[in-house]
Amino acid sequence: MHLDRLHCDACGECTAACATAGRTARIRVDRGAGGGIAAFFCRHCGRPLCAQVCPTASLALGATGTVVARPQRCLGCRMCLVACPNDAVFFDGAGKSDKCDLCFGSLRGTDRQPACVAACTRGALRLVGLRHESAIRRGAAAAARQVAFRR
Amino acid sequence: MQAAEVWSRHTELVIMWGCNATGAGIHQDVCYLFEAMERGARLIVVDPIVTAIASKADVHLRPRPSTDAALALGMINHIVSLGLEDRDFIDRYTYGYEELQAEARKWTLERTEQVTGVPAALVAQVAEDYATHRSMIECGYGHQRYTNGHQAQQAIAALAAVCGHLGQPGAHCNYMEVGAGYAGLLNSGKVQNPAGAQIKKSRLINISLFGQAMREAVDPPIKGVIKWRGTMITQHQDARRVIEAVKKLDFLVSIDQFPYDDTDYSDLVLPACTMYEQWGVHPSYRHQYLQLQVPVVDPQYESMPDIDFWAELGRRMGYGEYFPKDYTGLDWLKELLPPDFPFEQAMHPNGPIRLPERFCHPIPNWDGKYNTPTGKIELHATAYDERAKRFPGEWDPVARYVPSAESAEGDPELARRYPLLLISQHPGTRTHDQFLNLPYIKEIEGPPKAMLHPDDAAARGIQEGDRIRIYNDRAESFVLAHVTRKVLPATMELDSGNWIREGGNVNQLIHQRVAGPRDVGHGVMEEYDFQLDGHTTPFFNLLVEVEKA
Amino acid sequence: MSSVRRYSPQEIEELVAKEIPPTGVSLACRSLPTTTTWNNRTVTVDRVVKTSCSHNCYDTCGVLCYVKDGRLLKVEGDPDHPINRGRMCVKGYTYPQRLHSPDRIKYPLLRTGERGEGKFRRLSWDEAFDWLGERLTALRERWGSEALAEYIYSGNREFLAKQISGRFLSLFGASKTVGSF
Amino acid sequence: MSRESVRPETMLLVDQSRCVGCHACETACKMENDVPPGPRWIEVVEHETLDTAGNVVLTFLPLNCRHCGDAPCIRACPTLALTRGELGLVNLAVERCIGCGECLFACPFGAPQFGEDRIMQKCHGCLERRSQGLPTACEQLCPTQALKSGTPRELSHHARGARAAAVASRQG
Amino acid sequence: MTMRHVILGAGPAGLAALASIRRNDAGARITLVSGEPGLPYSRMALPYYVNGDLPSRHLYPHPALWYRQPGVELRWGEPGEALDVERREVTLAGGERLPFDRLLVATGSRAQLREAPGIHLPQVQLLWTLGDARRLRRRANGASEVVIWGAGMIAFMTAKALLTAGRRVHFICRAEYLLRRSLDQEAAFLLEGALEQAGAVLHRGLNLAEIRSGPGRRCRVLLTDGSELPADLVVVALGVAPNLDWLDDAPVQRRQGLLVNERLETSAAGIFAAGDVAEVRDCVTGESGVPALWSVATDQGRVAGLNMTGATLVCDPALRSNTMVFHDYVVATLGCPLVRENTRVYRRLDRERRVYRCLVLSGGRLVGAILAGDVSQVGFLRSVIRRGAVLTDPEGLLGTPPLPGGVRP
Repeated sequence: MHLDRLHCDACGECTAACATAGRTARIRVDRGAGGGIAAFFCRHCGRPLCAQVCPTASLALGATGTVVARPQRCLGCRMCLVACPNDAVFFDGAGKSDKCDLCFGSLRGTDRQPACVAACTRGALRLVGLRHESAIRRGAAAAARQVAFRR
Repeated sequence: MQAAEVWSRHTELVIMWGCNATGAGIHQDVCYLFEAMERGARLIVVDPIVTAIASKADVHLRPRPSTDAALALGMINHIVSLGLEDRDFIDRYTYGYEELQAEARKWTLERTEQVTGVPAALVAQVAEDYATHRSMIECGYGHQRYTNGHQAQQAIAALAAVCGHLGQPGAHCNYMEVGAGYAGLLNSGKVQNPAGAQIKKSRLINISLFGQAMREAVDPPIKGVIKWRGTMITQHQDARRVIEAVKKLDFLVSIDQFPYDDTDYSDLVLPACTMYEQWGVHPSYRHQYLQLQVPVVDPQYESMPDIDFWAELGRRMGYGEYFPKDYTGLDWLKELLPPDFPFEQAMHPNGPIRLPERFCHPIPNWDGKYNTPTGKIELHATAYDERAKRFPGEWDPVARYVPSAESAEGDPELARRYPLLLISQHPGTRTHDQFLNLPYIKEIEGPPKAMLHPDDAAARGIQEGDRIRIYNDRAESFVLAHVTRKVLPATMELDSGNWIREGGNVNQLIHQRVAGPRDVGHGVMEEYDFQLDGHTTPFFNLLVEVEKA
Repeated sequence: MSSVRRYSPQEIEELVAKEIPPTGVSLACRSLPTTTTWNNRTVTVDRVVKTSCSHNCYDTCGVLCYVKDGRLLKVEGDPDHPINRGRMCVKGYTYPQRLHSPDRIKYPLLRTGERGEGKFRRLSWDEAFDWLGERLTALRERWGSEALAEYIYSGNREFLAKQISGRFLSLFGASKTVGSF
Repeated sequence: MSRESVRPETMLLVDQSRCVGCHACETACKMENDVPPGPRWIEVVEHETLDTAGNVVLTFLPLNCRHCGDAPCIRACPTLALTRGELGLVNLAVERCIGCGECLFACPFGAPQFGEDRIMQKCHGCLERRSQGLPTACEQLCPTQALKSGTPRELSHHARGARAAAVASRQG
Repeated sequence: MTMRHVILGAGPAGLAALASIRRNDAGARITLVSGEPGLPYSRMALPYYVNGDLPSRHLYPHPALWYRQPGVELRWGEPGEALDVERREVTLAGGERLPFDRLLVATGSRAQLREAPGIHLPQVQLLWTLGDARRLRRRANGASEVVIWGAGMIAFMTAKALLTAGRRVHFICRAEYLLRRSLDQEAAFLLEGALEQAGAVLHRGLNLAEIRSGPGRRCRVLLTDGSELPADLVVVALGVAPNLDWLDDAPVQRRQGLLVNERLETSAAGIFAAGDVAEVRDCVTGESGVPALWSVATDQGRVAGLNMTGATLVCDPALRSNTMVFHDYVVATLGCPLVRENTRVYRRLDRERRVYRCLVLSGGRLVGAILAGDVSQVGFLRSVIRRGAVLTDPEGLLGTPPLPGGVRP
């Protein structure tokens, strides 16, 4: 998941969309006093610090590359919250870890976007595959350097 | 071939005709060419498709496919009309110039533009520049891949002759002159027919029509094939009928490195070595340097070097005396190469060496000698007179533009059903079907794609990336569409070499026919004249239709 | 009249003598390296072998093969080769991956399924030669030696092995494949 | 951490007039560094465009990590896995990387690559080769000599030299 | 030749090392030695098992199958007894001698048991091992009065385990307030409020004098001020110390813990240390000490494992961070907030919402933080400390949710 900070104005639509299904919101984007944008959502890291530090292995990297929480194993000790550089772990009413799973359950197999991406008014929030993203950026970099040159 | 080190230092203008140098042979042409261009030489590329090398050219002529002969004749006519031809070179070194002039006179600039699609002003400017500068022509095979391929090449050579750009440093017409391998360096005859063995003359099979020969050869029919160092089904034309013929064989033996189409249909598949696992000698057909091949690593897994396979087979079939058991690759090389050949100079850790001029001179024809019946440049090819009588119109001693058999002009009725002409370029990342299965190459190329002009795509409702079906009477291929202006309208491009089992094979669509004279029957011949009897196969002589799959 | 000056034969001979290296003598002027870099580390290799590439593009590059522990570690162009001057192409550099590919045909295979099904069983080289020997003798008796044909082209365009197969086929009396693509 | 603006000691100059998009640098780099299929430390991007006369022209640009002087990726990395190494090259400490992708979103050239293990990998600038004075793998093995590595001083000297020679020969 | 690795201790550090050795060197032979019998469990989860929040099967981070990897041998219930550095051998309690090429000492801490009259009474116990937890769980359901001797992290965890409805828990707290080594006065006051609401009673500035077995199955705890507390159960929670006494005669440099270099290698080559036994440099103060923290242990375990397979990785200096959670009230500490010389402290206390946020800066850089009630941006602040970034607007950070743009990493 990637947030393009340039276009985002912290309107909070994504947080609202994420909280619709009766669960706690798992994404929060705030505008700091100095105008900077702080984005708290899970980057689904390749080697997640939260999973490394969780005493009961409640947080773990799933086969499909999403970091998934298993509340029944969670102690609520917040070690993951401290470890994660993006404060991307949220806690439900019962203090159990509840984090972004890219709307895993509802979207499996469909090409629909996760709720927050769909709700983003400015298209600043994009769900991207890291490998695919580098190819796109390289294409853009080459295009930007496009010079119709003659010898 | 004039050596690249020579022409790149002296030429002032290079025409790359039908040659995507970035596709094959990137190391020599492209690098020396850039050095020449950075020294001020100008580059003109003649290729219907926009290739990487065309993008570096000063002028890029994009003639309609198969109309190269018309373009060359148009240029000749323009040069002669301005009196820029080299009169005394023509008088001293050519034969039959008047007949050529008569033929060229028909090709006014307007007619040239109407047939080839290249603007008249551009043709005129290129012709004038070519005539008034020290100019090279680098020929590839692009323009030869049609049934009128031999005429196109003859017209281009005539263009060089008319301007006297032959045999001079920086001014020559380079085309495939087969190099030292066939110019006497290797005495293949002695090795293939050892002294003391009574070897009866056997019939000849032309490889361009191997599929047809397998189907139609009689007394005896072809019943056993040993296939190695080449692909019979993937790369042959009209693969479906080749497979029919293969099914009627008693046995088909394949010696290959990887499993693919051919091995699927074989009875016995033997593991082959790559070039780094065995001895070899490979003189180039473009430059004069030779580095003998020595085994670098042991044969991998249970693969056996080809020399050992054939020698062992020879011993098993009772010819032991001609295949001495203890012969190594070096011993065979000593038998194949001339006795005075400096082996240790040309072999690891030394080498490469330059071969003597008698095999391949860096500046051929520098002394004005041409090995033709008249000893001159034959604008009227006397060797073809006899054959011109047997095949009126198809074959003519003087370069002429004859529309390619399977093209809009050549077969209007077929063109109504299959309007698009499909060119199968040599991909830069593969040697036809080799390297296709390597992970690094697969990753660079992605799935097989065919290039389609935006107008043709729009007319058929095809967008970029759609899965499309390319078909004609012979077969169909499924590939992805790449909608681009790199191809001309009514022209398509699909790289050669895609395997049939992986999809996207183009050769299965091509009609099995020999370019040039028709005197090869159905592939079985008694005599074969290297210069006359059909040199290549019209791979681009192909009309297809395409639809969304 | 053409405005382009023409070199006389003597000038051309002098030009060739001046600009083209002498014939018949090794042009190698650098000693073969003993170490190379690999994965951002310097590694010593068992040997570096000078050979050439015999794929069917007309440049026949000079090649330096770096061999370590019996495996082809990497391939570079031969800097002393006047044509490719130390450089090769995208295909040449992938050779270690090709040579050591696990997908290579590892041992002789005999078809068990239908033609085109692609089902085979493993065979030893002796069994393969016996099988081929029987088929060749049977073919010669039933159809005559010209019923055998060789299909070869330029997958590996080197000339040596073709002469030896040519010797066997001419002794056997098989049909001869000629022409080119 | 103060804003870094040290010019890198070494850079890679791409001569677009010589690059013909043959991808040899990709396989050369992959062979040199045993990079599995998937991530491409250097990738040639082909672009179809029209030249001034309206003809279709292809341009090619090999893109790898540029080892920027003021690298946005160094600032973006939450676990300090990217640091300024020798010769001014941007060095990646693989064991610190958690694979979050922030560096990729910060990099305008899309240089960071992610393999099967989802941990970032990228062109390390052939530090070992350059410290021995050797050219980088892609530079040495590029068939058309389109890549040239060196310090900014060397590269501008090289580029100017080539330009001057071309102009001079055209007048000659 | 295949490397023989021996890992002493199956705590967070030991398990992390096993995983990274396996990933980096598939062919290695690894022997995992655990002092306690049975499948390795995570100690931090014990309190949640005691109060019934967590079913026992979730105590184990990895199922038994995970350990049955090729080349891995297990020795559970046999703590290490002696180390012979020259002959590179470890002798276990059962007398077995284990040769090793690389050794990781990750035996963690062990609870301290100070002598006091009556300390050996049946009602008195520790809460450190799974056995303690099972015993405590069995005995706690009948107990209505519990006394906890100690006021540190373990005492807090024990209280969390026992503070259920209808039970009073007494803290004997030598200092003025709970968790004196982690929290400052204000944060501790807020946390104590939450505890007291749930039935905790704090006895400040006192210590345990004696325990006498008292009426029936109960006992009586006498404090230094003479007062007396009836108790069904007494849990000793006086802190921990590195579990290194079995290494007393080994020629390995030690102070509080084993002295290790940046690559977590002790003074004896090939012998590494990680977790609560390793004395490392602190990220903020630079002083050498034993952080004894779960997150530090997992990171050190991972890096030590990689170094044992030949890597030469530098481990991040230990950044102390801890969290105390009681029902829904969360307190988090980062870095070294209690070091107060030449620092500027920014704090904001909101009694009604029981929110307290305190940032400690030194030379414009964040060196410590205590967040109580509202721990938003704690992860971000941790990476700000790690990075040593200059904070231009610390005031803004005290406010809840919005994060000021003032941070310039």
